[in-house]
Amino acid sequence: MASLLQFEKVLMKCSCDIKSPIINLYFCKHCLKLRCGRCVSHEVDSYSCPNCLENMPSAEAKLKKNRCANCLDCPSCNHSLTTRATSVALTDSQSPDKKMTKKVYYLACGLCRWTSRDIGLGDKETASGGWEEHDNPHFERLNELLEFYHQLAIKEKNEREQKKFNKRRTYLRLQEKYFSPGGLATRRKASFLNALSSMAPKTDEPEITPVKLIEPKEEVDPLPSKYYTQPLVLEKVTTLAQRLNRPEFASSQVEGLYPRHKHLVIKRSQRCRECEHNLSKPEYNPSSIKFKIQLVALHHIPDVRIYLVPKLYQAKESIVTILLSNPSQEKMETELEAINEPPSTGLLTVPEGLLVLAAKDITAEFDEKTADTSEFKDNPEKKSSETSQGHIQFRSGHKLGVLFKVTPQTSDSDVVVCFKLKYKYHNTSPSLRTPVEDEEKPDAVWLEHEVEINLGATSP
Amino acid sequence: MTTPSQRSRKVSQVQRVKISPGAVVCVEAEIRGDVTIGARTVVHPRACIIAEAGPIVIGESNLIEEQVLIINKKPDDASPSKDDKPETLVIGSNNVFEVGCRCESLKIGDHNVIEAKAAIGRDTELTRGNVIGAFCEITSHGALPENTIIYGDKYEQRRQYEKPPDQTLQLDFLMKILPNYHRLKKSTKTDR
Amino acid sequence: MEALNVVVNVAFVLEKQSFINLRLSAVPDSDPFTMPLFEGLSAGSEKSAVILDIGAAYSKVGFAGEFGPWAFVSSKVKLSKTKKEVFVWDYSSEEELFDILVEFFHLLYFKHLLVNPKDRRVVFCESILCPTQFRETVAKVLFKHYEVPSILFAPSHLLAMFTLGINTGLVLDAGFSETTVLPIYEGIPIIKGVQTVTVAAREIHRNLAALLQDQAVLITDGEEAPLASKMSSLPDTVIEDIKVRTCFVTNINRARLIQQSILQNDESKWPAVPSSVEYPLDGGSKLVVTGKVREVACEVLFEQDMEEKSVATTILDAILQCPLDMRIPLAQNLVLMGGTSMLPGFAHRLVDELKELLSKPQYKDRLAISSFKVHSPPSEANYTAWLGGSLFGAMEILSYRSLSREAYNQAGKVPDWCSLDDAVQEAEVVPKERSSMKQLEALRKLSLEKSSAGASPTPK
Amino acid sequence: MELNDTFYMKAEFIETASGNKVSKKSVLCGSQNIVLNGKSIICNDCIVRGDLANVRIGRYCVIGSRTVIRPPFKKFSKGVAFFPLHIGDHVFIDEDCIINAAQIGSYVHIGKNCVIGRRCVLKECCQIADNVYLPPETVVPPFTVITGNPGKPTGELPECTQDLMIDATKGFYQHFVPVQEVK
Repeated sequence: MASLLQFEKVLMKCSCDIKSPIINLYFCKHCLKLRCGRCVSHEVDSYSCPNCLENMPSAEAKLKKNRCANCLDCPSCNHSLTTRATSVALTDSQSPDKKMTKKVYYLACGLCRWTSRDIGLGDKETASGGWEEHDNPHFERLNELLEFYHQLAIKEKNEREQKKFNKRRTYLRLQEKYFSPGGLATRRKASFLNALSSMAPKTDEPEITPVKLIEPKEEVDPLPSKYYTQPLVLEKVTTLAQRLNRPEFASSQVEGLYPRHKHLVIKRSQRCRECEHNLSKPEYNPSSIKFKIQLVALHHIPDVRIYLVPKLYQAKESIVTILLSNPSQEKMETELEAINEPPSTGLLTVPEGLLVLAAKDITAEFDEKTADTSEFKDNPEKKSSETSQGHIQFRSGHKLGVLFKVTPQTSDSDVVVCFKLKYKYHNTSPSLRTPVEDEEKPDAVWLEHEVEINLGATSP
Repeated sequence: MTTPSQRSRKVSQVQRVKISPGAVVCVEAEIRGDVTIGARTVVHPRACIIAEAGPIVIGESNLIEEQVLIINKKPDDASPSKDDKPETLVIGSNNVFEVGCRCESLKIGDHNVIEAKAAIGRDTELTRGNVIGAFCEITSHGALPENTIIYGDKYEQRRQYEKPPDQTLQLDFLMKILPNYHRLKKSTKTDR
Repeated sequence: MEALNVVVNVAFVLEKQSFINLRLSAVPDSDPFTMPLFEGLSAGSEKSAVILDIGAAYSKVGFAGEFGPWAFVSSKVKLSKTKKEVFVWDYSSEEELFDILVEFFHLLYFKHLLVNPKDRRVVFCESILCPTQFRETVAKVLFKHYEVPSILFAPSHLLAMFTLGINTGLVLDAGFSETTVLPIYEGIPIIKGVQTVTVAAREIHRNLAALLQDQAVLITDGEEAPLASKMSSLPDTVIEDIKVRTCFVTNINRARLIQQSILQNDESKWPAVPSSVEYPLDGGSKLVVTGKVREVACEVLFEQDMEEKSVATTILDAILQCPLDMRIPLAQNLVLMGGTSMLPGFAHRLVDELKELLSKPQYKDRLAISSFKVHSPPSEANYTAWLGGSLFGAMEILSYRSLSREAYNQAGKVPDWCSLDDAVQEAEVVPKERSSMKQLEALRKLSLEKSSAGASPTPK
Repeated sequence: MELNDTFYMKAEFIETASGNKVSKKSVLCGSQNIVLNGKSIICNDCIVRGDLANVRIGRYCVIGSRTVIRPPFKKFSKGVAFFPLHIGDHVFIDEDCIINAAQIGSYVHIGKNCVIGRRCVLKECCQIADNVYLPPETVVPPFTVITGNPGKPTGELPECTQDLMIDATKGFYQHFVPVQEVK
């Protein structure tokens, strides 16, 4: 929906000097600074399957290789597979006349219409399937290697422990290392002896079982003659994407494609890098759109939107209406200050003096009336709007339309204007602050952010 | 039910819609020209069947959903010679035309599925068990091999091992409920 | 006895790598001084390391101790700033690379690996000719932005040896942008022997695109026309798909006949042409990929360029650079890796080419080799290096070999095994190797220049 | 950007007591089975198939021109059924879409010319870009952006999506103003 409201037109500068739309910013209540996705640290909060929306604990997620235990993906097009039930006629071997039907299940893809029957996988009797899993074709060999390196590592670790122990007392080892006359050769011999030493009774080092060597081959299989003689059926050859889906079982033929369990997704929480407080922490439930902690900027700092832009002409002053809205339930004092330097491409004059935004009335959200400006005309804010007379276009609830004078100084690029948005921020949730902070910080502080507005191209 | 051979003997000027008994055609469907609709075929409201350049013959047990356009269209470069001998658009049986698809193909076999917003060109022939995925526009000339599936914006193709399942149950259901909500076009008496 | 020997040798690989302070041990023996005791002890319960192999075209990511990568993804990322998708290696400045890597690693960690970067060590598989700027930026992003505890920069050729349990071999890596050969003897890379040609997948793609543009026929709505008259170029993804699904490396006899046929402009000499394929581009047009194109597209690998270099000559040239007594063991231990080496018929053709080259004057008298033997690693060739990283990363000694964040923050840069300013490293490097390191540095520059001379500036 | 006014011919729309605005040019089949919870807008030439099964559309929804809302069909081993289709509150469906979903949560934005396949489930706060085909039985988790054909998750929505959708759909309703036909 960001596209409908065109948030990318108004950018705000965060603490790492990157400009982002307000919807992508967080406001750290503790540091009182704006943070963007780059200046927060992201953390994995919870795992879930994007298809069945079931949670999975992190240990289990790792065990299952980040994949859902139940949902499967189509090996052909990666869409989620669905289990289809069908009944097959069974002929009883004892009484062939008696017909029986049995309910069986198979997997089918709603996009490319792949089915588990295509690759000759037998139908299952239960809906949950229990579809065969494949082990890496080199499973045993790889385990051997892993075991072997494990032993070597243990050995080296022990040696290091030993050395460290020695070093603490004397620097003998260093001497040995740097000043041994044989250098390389001696060391090699030493390690050779070391490895053999497992046979010597004096050593307490664990025995290393050697990994068996698989001899390299002199004869390499030639290309099968079918490549030269047989016609190629394109639909039967797998695409690279299909192969890379399961790199360990890369099959060049579609018959060799097997379904794969659905990859999990995560919910992330965001943390302020400076004060390490959470800026956003989602609820555990994968379907929930609620947050335990949510310090998005939109809820805390005044929102700036373009309301009305007339046709802009180069070097001609135009009046642009900008909408400021107050997200908080207390009235908010704001002040604007134009920044007429690059990347700004237009001369900007902003309303001077204090602009007071009325408090956001959440009950008004349910009010049937579309606009109730009259109600706020009588507000004390009226006084302040008088001070900046002529700059206020209208007032509607917590929103305030102000007039900017813009003189575009470009004809070939978009007109961009920059200003500083200053506002008095009230910390509305004192519980967040420690007593110490309470003493140090007043209830309300003036904050400022740089804002950049893209008003679009000039007319010729 | 009229067969293509009978059809060609007819004079094309006589424009009338023939609906076989057992077909369910909603009044809100737009049907123009010489169109024959076979038994057990269901035509949803707001479907469009237009026999402009020649007759259209639709077989049995087809499902034609709303916003579908089946058109026997004059080729853009229609030469006078073609007008002399109007070609018939023939659709077999058990085909599914999903919402918003467009079919100009002159020959559709049986058990094909044309998914939502897909389009088939005049010179493309669907044989049997073809599935044209949503948004796919097929205009290549000639027949698609049986059980060919085309899907996605890259027009990926694959060959299925069996034809897509029949929609018999859905047709039964629709034939039962559509008359409750819609006025239907009357079937023509088969007096031949 | 043979088996035992291997143990000794492999044990020695480990020793030697730390000894010459190759990148497998970015922080060398200085560790025992700084490393607290508990770190070594807790290694067993430590979370398995993340293994990253960022290729020019595809990246392989997963965890230590796993037998295959968990994700095999295109090395590109959509930048949030420009909304454009860019290849990781397509950068023009360090700042740009930093931004690309921040977003790319975010994708890898939070979409594919689903773990917190802070929690896990990293094994980064890199080409031996990886530009220093790239490695420095990777370290900066991982340490500064993602705060990983440690990184081990591991040369991919050496890692391939780990998958086989051998320590002498000639490793050929045919990837996307270049083919690199590195002889490794008794665990020591013979830097002098590094050979590289910028002939790999990208060159095949270029050749295939040119062949198709030149010869292919496009059938649009029933009408045939030369492709060139309809489209100025085919998308890269289509070219790649055509290569993967239809092309193959023909055998040497047919290749010779084809060469003659082209040279003498005599069609009749061409061997029986394989079948052609109609490749659908969309719903309306099909591209006819002729048997000739299918067969000759990959020939660029074995055609000698201006400097009489091809994929095959790199192997022989590499061997030539090595001392006499190493040559036979190297030739008897060929290891082929990289996606390009998975082309059907590649290995067979390579060995035939090597045998034929042996009879050529420039090698005949200088190489006393009569046969070659090829290893088959327990993996598909496109993730062999990653698998080596996984096996290495699973060892408890990973922490000793890795560059820790503290060390990085102190030094402010990655200690290069080529830079000799570090006192400890200086003491450890065998003087003899120094000249070869300079050579490597020169080679790196050369390879950079070469690849930048190509169309796309992706130096890997 | 604050939304601009969208004008409609007063004669072309019916406004119900609960504030729904339904175009007379749209086709609501089986209207007794269609529930609009209020302040929803159904534009010209929409087709809502209440004859097949119940359709429930929440508050502040917008159904763009020529969009088809069609309860999904499901085959069982014994018999068949069309499933009811539920659409939450503050859902914006752009023009020329075909909605075959089983459920669309609140605060969902579906772009122009999309096909949402049979029995898809769109959770709250997700977005479908323009020209997307979502294959049958796809589940779209919250805060996901789907693009392409076939639709794949390619992005994430900000945490404040709920606020934005409320803002946008309410804004749209407020700015959806009638004009009298000029005679």
